[in-house]
Amino acid sequence: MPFDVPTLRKEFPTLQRDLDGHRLIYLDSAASSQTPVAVLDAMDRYYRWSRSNVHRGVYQLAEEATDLYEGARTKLATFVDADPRGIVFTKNATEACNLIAYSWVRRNLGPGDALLTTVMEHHANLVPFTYAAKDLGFEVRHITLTDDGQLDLDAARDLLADGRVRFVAVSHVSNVLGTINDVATIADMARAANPGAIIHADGTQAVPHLPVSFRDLGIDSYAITGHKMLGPTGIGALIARPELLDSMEPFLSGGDMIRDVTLDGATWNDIPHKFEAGTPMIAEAAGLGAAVDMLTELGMDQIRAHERELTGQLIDALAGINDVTVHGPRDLDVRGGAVSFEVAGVHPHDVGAMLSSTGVCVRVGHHCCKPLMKCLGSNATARASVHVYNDADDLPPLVEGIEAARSFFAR
Amino acid sequence: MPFDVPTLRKEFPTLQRDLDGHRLIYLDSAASSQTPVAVLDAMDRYYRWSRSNVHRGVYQLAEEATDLYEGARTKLATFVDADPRGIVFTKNATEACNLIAYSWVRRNLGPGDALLTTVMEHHANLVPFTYAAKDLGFEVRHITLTDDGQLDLDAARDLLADGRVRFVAVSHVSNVLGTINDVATIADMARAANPGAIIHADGTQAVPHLPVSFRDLGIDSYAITGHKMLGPTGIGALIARPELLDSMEPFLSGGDMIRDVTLDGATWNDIPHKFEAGTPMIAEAAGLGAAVDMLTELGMDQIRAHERELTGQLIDALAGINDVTVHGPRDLDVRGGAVSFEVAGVHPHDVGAMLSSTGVCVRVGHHCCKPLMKCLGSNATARASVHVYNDADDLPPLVEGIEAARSFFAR
Amino acid sequence: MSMEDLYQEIILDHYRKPKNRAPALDNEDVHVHHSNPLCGDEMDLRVRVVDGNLDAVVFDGEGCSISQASASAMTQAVIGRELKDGLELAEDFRLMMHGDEPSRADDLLDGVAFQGVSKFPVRVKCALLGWMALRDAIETYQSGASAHSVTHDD
Amino acid sequence: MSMEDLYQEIILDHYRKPKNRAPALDNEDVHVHHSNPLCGDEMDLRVRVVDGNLDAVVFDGEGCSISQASASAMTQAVIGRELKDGLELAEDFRLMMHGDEPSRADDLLDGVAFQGVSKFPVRVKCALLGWMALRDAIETYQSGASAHSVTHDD
Ligand SMILES: Cc1ncc(COP(=O)(O)O)c(C=O)c1O
Ligand SMILES: Cc1ncc(COP(=O)(O)O)c(C=O)c1O
Repeated sequence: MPFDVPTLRKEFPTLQRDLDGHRLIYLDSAASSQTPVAVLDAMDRYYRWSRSNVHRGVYQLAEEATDLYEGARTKLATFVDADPRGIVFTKNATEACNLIAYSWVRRNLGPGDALLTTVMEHHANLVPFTYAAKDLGFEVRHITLTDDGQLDLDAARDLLADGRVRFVAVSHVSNVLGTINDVATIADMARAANPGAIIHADGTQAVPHLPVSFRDLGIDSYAITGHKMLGPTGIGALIARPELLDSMEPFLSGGDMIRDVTLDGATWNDIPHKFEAGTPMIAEAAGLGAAVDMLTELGMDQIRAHERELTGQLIDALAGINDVTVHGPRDLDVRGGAVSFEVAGVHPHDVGAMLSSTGVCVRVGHHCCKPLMKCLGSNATARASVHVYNDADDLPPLVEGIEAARSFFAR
Repeated sequence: MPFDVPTLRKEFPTLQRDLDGHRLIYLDSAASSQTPVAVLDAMDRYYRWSRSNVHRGVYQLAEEATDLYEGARTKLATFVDADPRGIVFTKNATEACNLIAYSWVRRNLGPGDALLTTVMEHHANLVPFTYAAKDLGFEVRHITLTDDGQLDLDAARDLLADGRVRFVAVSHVSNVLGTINDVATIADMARAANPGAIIHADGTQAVPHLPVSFRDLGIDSYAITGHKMLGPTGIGALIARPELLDSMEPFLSGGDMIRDVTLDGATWNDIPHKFEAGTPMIAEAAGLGAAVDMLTELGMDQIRAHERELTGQLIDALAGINDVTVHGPRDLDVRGGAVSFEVAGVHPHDVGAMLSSTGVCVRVGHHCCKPLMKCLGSNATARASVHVYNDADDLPPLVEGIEAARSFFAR
Repeated sequence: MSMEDLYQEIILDHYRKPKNRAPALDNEDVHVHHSNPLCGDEMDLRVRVVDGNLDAVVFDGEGCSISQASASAMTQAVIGRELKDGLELAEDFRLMMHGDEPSRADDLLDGVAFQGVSKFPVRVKCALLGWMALRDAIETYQSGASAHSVTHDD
Repeated sequence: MSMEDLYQEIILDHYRKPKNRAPALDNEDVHVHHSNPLCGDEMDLRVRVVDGNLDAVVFDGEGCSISQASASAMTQAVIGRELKDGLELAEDFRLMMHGDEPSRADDLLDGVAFQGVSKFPVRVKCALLGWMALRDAIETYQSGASAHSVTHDD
């Protein structure tokens, strides 16, 4: 049984807002999700009751704060089916991708090596690696797309064939096309070509919407971000195999990540602490823990089923408008709820502004995926994306707004 | 006129807590300060009213969120007397120190060069540089202490004399000794020896307690952290001369920090955005803005005057107990309100635990300053530190707790 | 955020029937190309100078209604002006976009209709695109060159 | 957090009058040095083995009351035991520190007084220091070596 969206919506304060007489219709969860009261309460409890720093405090507040923080790690580990020692908290998914880029890629790849990524990556899962390539002289290869916006696995096989690919960075779910990539198969292919290859996936758009088992994906590391999964801003995580983390040199250094420090050097703490330098995001971790609780309670299978159905309705509604092109796969089995579209003759900025005037929030632009935009032959698209609090009632205002933009801006 | 502490205390929810019948006496602000209701409200307003991502959104929520975020930057710039284009938000002070270590030190220093720091640095302002030295082979030199816990500027002059010091990392205020270092003079000395030297200071313990003008310090960069200045966890900043930032390559890369991205490379956005990759700490910035407002309203001169007097009383109270040694300068003009002490024959853990049993929160351990501990000939100390919400009423319970620990643990 | 603040009728007229929009210009003295990679706008501006005056100004490009309409209104406001005067008018428009009252409202002609755009920070750069291209074209001409390409920041 | 949970009278007795505390041991077979840089605790443990039994165990070091008292109680509980039995008892103590009921409460002697420490996560490693040193000493002996040095994590 799907959950009751109108009731659920009451848990999200910003959605109660009225914009010039229009109900706020939030279709931009792929950029950032709304935050439920339970998450705000969890952060508030920390600030109002246990406000102090974590680790090594001998007084009660400090022990409570440590329990909140480490408890969130355990919750997240259970949620994504990973080892808690493999959960490194970061400020966002971008930092998580940079962590693996600095601590593994930059310390292992050089001339003669290759890194494989895709043309659909978010800049977060692309630029840290091309930047490293520029400094270190390894080659970057890109998996291209099939006509329906999926990764071309035949092309991937060719790119892997010479065995020089030592690192793979691939998104689990595209924030523009919605495509759900078969990360496990790509990992198998990469290891078949080079058994030592490290596979990193960007799970930012997956974890909020699909049941995810890090163990079952069979990869080495995985980046996620809190603010897209009903959690607060300012927290994300790198999820990794503990053995990989153990073998890596630290990235950020400073307090809390050391075992011993002398004037000239330092020895590192155990994982995951070795990768968490400085005072961590304590309130944010407590908030993320509460977000994970809520997602678990709603049930990731139920969430996926609900969003799958709604995404189908969204695509049908958009595709039914004259002059509207929808990007990404039509097969709902391989796509999540981020739906990019274009209105012929109307610039996405104008579509977005028109929708905004009736309280409909969509994102317009390149969505931090400039190489993908180029593949689509486009400078920018509009994108509507759904989450647990959206339902079919949100679609008519979207369609009406687009129709209005068409007649308003038609030349 | 000093402000009214008992009234002010009501603004801090955790301080209202009662621990087994004892009033909570929080003397650990050097680890993390309490957070006032105004800061929690500012974050709540974002989450409950304008929850969305920043930058480039064409709808109203996104513009509000952007205003909150960029408004916080302006507030912080005014507060520390710096150019807003020189404010880079980070997750904490540790990340800020790593930023300058990766984007400047690691790209500029090598064999034959030297970096000057001090024996009193927090690991955050030391390990990123010794770690870089290990990778890149430059030399690290350390300013030693005078008998009263100040930096030995004669020693500093000698260390600078050969002109090979190209980077200086020094704390503005010590988190263990309380010493206020004369950063401006050290900067002058370093530039006299090598005009191109870059001077970086750790302002983490200064900005919450003293009036600070980044411009007047005459340095190049400065690290601070939100959670010690009445702000939330999960936010800090590197404050830097815009020209220095402009000349530096980015550190973290990904979304929002780029101008253009192709499959093989990227061009960078303008400062400060070039250094802020990914979704930023939006709620946290809003909270930090409110914290800055509160500090400004109380008046940094008043805060300093209040804490100066209270620190004097604290030192006198501690020094009056038998077998207690107080570390750091006695001259209140050159010291802030972090007071480390030791009780002969009683391990700091036992002092801390005993104090905790009557609601008094102090920190015990090495305070992330292992090299300094070694200089003090000690493995660990206890530390009481004050902030705006402390007053003389907090001292008798501290003294009684220490006395109790002495008689309880005396062998 | 009301549509009327942003999309005044004058703006829509310029968007629907742009003035001085053309892919080429006879006897052109300067051609500048401006782009904004972050929103994908592209603008070509061509200028012919006669006796120190902006004799002809044409634009071409791709972008949202605001950027296209603003460029159109710009050409009308500046054609026939001395180069220096064109620069001053561009500065007046720029300040207006940052919230100031325009000091030369009459000279901006339809350009004043864009005052409301200043309330929409994300769109300010759209309205400025044509004007910044003009400024660049004049400065390029003054420096003795004939072509220039600029990538704008967000 | 009550002082009584943590500092039971038995613990304080061991702290004030430690048993088997000595800087040296005649005919020692193994000497291990354990330190915890994060709280500065240092522990030297010396063991003499006779006929496969822990004939003598002495400790010396610096640290808080819990670490010193726990090491003292440990020596009393293990002297005279077979090496394997000593290892098992160390494991029982370790599990107790992580919240389990001790299965050999009687054999732990005064060691059971430390059960309350498990509620104070920061202090658990203090209580464990001596026991971990013992485990290391036995394993070092079994491996044929006579000295070992270990740095513990937080
Ligand atoms: C002097 C000093 N520098 C740097 C830091 C690091 O701050 P954060 O943990 O917020 O990164 C601290 C506090 O822990 C400090 O006291
Ligand atoms: C697919 C994908 N990866 C990575 C990111 C980066 O996440 P963050 O901005 O939280 O670092 C995003 C969102 O912006 C995304 O959609």
